[in-house]
Amino acid sequence: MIIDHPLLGPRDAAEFYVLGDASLIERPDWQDDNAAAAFDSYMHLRDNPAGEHRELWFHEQGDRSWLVVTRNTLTHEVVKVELARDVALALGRST
Amino acid sequence: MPDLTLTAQPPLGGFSHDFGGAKLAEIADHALVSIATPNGGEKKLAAAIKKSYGCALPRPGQSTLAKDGDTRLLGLQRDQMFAFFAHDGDQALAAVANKLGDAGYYTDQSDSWVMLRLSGELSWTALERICPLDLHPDVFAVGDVARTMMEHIGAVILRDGKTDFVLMSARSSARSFLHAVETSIRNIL
Amino acid sequence: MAQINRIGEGLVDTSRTLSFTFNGDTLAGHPGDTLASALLANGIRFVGRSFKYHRPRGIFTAGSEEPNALVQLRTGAHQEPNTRATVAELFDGLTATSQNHRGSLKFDLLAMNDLLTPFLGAGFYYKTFMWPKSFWEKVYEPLIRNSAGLGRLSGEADPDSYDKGFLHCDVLVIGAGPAGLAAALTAGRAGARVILADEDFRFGGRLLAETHEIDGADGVDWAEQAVAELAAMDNVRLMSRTCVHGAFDHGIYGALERKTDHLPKSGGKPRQVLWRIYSRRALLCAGATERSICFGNNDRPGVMLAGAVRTYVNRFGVTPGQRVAIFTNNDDGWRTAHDLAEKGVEIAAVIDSRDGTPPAAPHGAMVAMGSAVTNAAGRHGLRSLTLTNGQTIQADCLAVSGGWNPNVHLTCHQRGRPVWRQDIAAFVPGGDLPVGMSVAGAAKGDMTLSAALKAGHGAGNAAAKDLGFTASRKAAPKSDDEAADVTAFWQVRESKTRAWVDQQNDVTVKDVKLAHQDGFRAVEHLKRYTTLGMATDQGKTANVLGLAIMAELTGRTIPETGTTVFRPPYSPVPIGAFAGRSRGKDFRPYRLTTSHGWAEEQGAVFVETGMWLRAQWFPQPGETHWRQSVDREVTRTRGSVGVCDVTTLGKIDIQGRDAAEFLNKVYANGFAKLPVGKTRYGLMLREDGIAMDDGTTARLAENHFVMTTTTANAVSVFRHMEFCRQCLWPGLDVHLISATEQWAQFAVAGPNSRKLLQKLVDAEHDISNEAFPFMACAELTVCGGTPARLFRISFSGELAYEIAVPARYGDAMVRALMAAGEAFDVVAYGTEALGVMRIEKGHAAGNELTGQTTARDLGLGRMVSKKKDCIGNTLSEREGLNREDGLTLVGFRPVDRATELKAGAHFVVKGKPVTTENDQGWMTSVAWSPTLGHSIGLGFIQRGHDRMGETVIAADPLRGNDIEVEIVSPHFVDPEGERLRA
Amino acid sequence: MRYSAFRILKEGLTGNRGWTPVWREPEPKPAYDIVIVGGGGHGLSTAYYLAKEFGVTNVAVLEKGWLGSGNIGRNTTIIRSNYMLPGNEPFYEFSMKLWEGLEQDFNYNAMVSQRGILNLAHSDPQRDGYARRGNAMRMAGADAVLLDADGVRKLCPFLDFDNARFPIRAGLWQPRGGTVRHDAVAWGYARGADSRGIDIIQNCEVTGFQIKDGVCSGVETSRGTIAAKKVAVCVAGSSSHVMAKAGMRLPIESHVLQAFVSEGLKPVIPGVVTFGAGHFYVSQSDKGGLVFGGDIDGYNTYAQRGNLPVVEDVCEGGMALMPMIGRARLLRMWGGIMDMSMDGSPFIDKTHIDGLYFNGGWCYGGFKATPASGFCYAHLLARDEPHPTATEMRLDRFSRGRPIDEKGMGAQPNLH
Repeated sequence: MIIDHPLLGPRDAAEFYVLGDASLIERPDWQDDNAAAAFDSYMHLRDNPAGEHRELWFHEQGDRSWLVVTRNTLTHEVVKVELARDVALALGRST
Repeated sequence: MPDLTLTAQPPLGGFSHDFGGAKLAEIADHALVSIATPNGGEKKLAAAIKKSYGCALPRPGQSTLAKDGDTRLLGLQRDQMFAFFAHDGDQALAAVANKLGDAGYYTDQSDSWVMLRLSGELSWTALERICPLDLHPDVFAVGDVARTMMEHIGAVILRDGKTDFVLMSARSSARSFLHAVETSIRNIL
Repeated sequence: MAQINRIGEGLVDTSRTLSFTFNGDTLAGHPGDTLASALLANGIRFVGRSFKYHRPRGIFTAGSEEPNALVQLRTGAHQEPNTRATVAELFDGLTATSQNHRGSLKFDLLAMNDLLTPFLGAGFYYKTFMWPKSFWEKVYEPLIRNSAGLGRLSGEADPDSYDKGFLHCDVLVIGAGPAGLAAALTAGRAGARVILADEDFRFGGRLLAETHEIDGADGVDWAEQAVAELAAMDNVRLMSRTCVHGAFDHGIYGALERKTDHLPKSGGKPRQVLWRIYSRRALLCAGATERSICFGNNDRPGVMLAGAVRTYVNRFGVTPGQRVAIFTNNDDGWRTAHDLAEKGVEIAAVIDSRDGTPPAAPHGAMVAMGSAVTNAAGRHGLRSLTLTNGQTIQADCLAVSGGWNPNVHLTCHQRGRPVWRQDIAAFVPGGDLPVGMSVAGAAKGDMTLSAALKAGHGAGNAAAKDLGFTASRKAAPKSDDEAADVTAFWQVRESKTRAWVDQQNDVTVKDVKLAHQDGFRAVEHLKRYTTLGMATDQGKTANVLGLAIMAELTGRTIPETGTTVFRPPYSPVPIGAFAGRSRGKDFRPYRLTTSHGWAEEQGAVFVETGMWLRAQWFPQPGETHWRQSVDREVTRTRGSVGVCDVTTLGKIDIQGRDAAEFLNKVYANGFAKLPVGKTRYGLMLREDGIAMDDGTTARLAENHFVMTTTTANAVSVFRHMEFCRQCLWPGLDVHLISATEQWAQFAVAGPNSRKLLQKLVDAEHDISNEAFPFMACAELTVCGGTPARLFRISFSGELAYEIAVPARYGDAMVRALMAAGEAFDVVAYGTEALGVMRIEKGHAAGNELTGQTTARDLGLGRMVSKKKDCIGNTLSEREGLNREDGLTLVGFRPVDRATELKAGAHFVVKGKPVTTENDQGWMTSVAWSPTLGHSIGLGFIQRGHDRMGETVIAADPLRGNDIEVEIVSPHFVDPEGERLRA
Repeated sequence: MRYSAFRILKEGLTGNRGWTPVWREPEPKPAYDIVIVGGGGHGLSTAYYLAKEFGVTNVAVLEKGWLGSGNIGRNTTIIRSNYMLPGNEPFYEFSMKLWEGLEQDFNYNAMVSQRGILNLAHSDPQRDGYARRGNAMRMAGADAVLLDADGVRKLCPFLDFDNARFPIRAGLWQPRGGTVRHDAVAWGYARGADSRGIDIIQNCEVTGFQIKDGVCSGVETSRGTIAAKKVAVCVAGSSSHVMAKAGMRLPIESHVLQAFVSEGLKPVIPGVVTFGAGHFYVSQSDKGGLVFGGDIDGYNTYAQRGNLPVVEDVCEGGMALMPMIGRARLLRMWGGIMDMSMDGSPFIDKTHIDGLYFNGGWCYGGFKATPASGFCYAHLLARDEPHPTATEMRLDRFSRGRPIDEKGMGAQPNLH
């Protein structure tokens, strides 16, 4: 597979490490009343869609950036590639 | 008490060999210092670099050559670059820090890498065997730099001349990396 | 033996003669021959045995689809099983032997299987061999396995080398027949970067086998000119002997280039190269494969595909027989008759299953329309044929054509399905091609030469245009439209005897019927039940026949019946080629510490630790057992001072305004308030609350930390911290870079470690206990100005330091340490002694940090701060991870001190049976403690902390010794930690 | 029809005219006591044991494609019970015992071949880990032998002992491990279930569940609605996809595991061998092909195909371990969709929806579990309580903090 890196252009997927669902960016607040349940589903439950899937790829043998790759799990077509840091900031994550 | 002054040793003891059409030689006289951009400090760092090196911040995948014609800034990450310059001794980090002050965060990487220069017309055919990147002269231009993997070894490749490549990999795997590049050359001769 | 069937030049160089052997007989051929053409030239038709019935088999095709003519090529360690004689290039000294017979090829003991046919039908083995139960492994299976397989591996390591590589192009053209050449020409002329690959050793495809004309010239000459023009373009790469075998995601293709297989010796160069070709567009011009017709004994040596017969006659100047008959259901078959007659070969008859007026027949040839062959006679080679009207015809070769199947394989490698075209009675590529791929020529169903040329020409231009190149105006090459009418005809019903569908696997029409009878009617069931299409040719000549016959049986149409899934590789690829250089010591790179050379000089024994090689111990003269060395290293370290290279520990340089806050989040214990100049032990959890890694982190400056990780987790910890930095807390100003390789780091441990270091650390730096207490750290200089970092940390439990210098000084530093240590009888110690001392001290390491244990299990529960947010904090509170009867890490010692503990033993309460129900934990690490003079161990056991002094059984059924052990504190040595503060 | 050597003889002599279909092709009835979703190995064995062990025969197995078209038809046929954790090992040993009597039990030769499985260790910690595992196996009644390097050499002299990057230090040998003809398992169970009156309905895709007030009363299918007192899902790689129709999210990701077979070769490899310093395991089929595989590709996918990096990684492991296979040709590569769970262990459990049951999360270990999975699922369906060997295989084990994590990789499916 080829991941079209937003900064570096097309790179072989073999340079990357795949973590899984991009929802892992949305780490719950440890002080929520239902933090335990929130962390449980955050850590353990997945949509695992047959179709478009947003997932986290780490360019380990490259620029060490975490990417959010939107990829079709039926065809492997890569629809979109974003820098995870930008996605996280857009989600309001900061410190 | 014997004299305990420590003498430096390059990872490959200064390896050099001309295979005919491709020359491979260890680079032992260069330093490498990483420069990280503090969050929100890009402008300040860019200014400092313009001032002291007379060149721009490199974009990831590219490098910029300082006006001294020696120091090359390699754009390896969005918020991190490597300064690659001729240097002898242990003061590489200071050499950069003195120029740029508190505009960036610096880490000496000179000893982290083994550096090889591969030059000659056959460089491309040899690299075909280990480098996954498209190195076609029109695609990977002089000054382009990339981090990738060759024969299971993390590597940095820089094209700094018409038929010149600088190959770097972790110092600890220097021997294996040399073996991989050498084999690639021998296999195509 | 003379080349009795060599009737002309063809495209072989008859001016030079090559000598080769088959089953020991020395034979002659010429450059340009394949092994098959040379065998035929020498009049050899019988070359092998089939898989199941051991039927005599000959040469059936002239390409990689060959099901029958498989041989063992070369000898000794170079022996190569199942090589298709039809693609093996002849070289001087080639040796080949036939396969799959017990006794000689002619007198094969297992040929008797053929007589048992009625009982060995499809899937017979599923219905028997069940009684008595024990007989399967002991009797039946050995019998079956004895007759399993075809060729034989040498059993020796493959002596040849292989290589891999990466290629990039705009347009990959797969197949260099008329369509492929035309496509490459247009794409190349337009300026695109083109790769043209063909599995044959000569470009031209069918043009080499036919007598076509293109643009008024001989087809072969046209191909030569095209190749010459392409070779002159520097944007075109020509790759013959290269089979593109797989279409993978995003335009990546797998290809195998045969570099030295056509030479007597590889000359030290890689035998083959596995290429990954990155293409923006791919044009599949793979042509078509002819198929047979099912009639009685259609597997006899001498029965051959009609197109293959033409190949041998036209390209190789060899006639497969002296008196040849043709059996066809299409016009193409007739070309064979004409080409043979042209070359003066006697045509026994042309039998056409179609009714109506025959096409023009060669002079004097008998013609039978609306007829068919019911049986072929001649056990070791065809002698005669019987027709539906009972007529018998003498012939030593029968050319069969059941029509052509486009080579759609690569179009289906991403689960695309081909579609049926009734007019050519064949499957053609469906709509769902791999992204970037298009198909031209016979592979697409363009069954005439002119159509193929036009399609290739157009496809090349289209691909180039598509990529922004300007197509050249040059017109497409022209040729006449030859006749190519075909009427589907699968089997001769009048045949009384067995008719083969899959020749290699011996699947007959009867077997297909039996599968239908047993209910295995889905095409996948048919394949799996009868093994149709599972031979080395993947059913290239068989599958369509089989499913067509199943369609007839079920009354479904062929498209309704469908095909099985086409999978890579198109042609089999040696496992060695996929492995490339990664074998033996080159399987993975070595990582060596800077003291490696020095350690070699000391005669150290090394051990693999991940990718690293580390000194395990340093044997001294007179030491005969590793334990002696390790005991000495431990005793002298604890007694005076020892030095150990700990460079392999991961080191991460952490800088930024928020570095402290960041560490506070990734570590379970607090780091915000760590003072500059101090080091702290840190425990890292996974988000699920399980212990992930531990190490020490030093604060060199307000915004500058250096973290150490375990050797094993250096990479994953770095990745994890980048995840935290970029994805979880992108607002923090913190920057990471690995410094593992930058510093050569040595542990200096033992009561005299300070004294030793004081000899090396430059005078201006005070490292006295007061100035530089336990857990202190500093950047200083050693040996007269060399920059260094000193950490006062201890893994051994002794007064100890870790000193780091830039890696270039690593070798010098270890020598300096040993020299400066002479006065104290310093000892170099390896990972074994390191391990012994950490067990004596009760430190957890790899065997304890299994990814299954919590901080609580490790006895570090108190370190997990509940006052802050940190990775793993919340989920570590889950009930199951905080059970009353949870595991805790404690020490163990044998009640009988003389006995030796074993890691991996499980703990059971005394008197209880050794079963899963009574399993209370296990021994993680053991060591012989020279300090205590007996074996000690660490382990996890339920409620360990409350059971100090209790005696339990360390059960080890695996090694058959259950021993009594006492639960004790894990800190065997200096539990109060006085030494390390001294 | 009873199969036997005699039967083959008789049919052979009478032109093989007497054979009848191995299973019927029935039309779905409007209602069943139990509807099993998924006609793969686990679904068919569940049906078989429901009928044979628990006397429940008013059962339908719904398969969207052809019978056995799932992972039962595309795995590497290995059986073993060399697990470590108490939540797993008794279950897999139970499965092994069922394998051992299976063929006589369902009168179909699935070629259960106990030629042994050898896991190689290349370091002391790895050997210690195998010792811990081997003892756990023995404590659960399984067989296990810890071999030193010489013991391994005696068993497999063809391995690379002298030039290895990661020398072989030890091996964990389970003599009762081995291989089984995978397709035949599906066919045997189907035949056994069918002959006991269970309807196996092919080309029948479940498109939805009938759920009202937290109770499931049937399924909607491509061939109409079918009512059922209990609906039992076991669809492996499609688990998330199917259970989503019931509004459930699972601790599962779907990944592709590739497998490979070489051209037929005369026998060279005795049993099953697995490399401990890379991703490679291999056995040799009774037809002579080397059947081998390695690690999953690592990215979520429902496409039954993989990519080159893993093909190369597997072959590199193969050459590192047994350099004699260099000239053996890889004939065919394929991929199956694995229901990779968060701890690498499976689920056999009720859901929070009454009447809806779930069996999945088998990762790439589903084949060896086929008999026990079916038996335990049948037990749960018939008795509404878990089988004693499957008490830990619950859906809520993560929230309770009781994962069954053999590898210690944590909640990241592609690491298991």
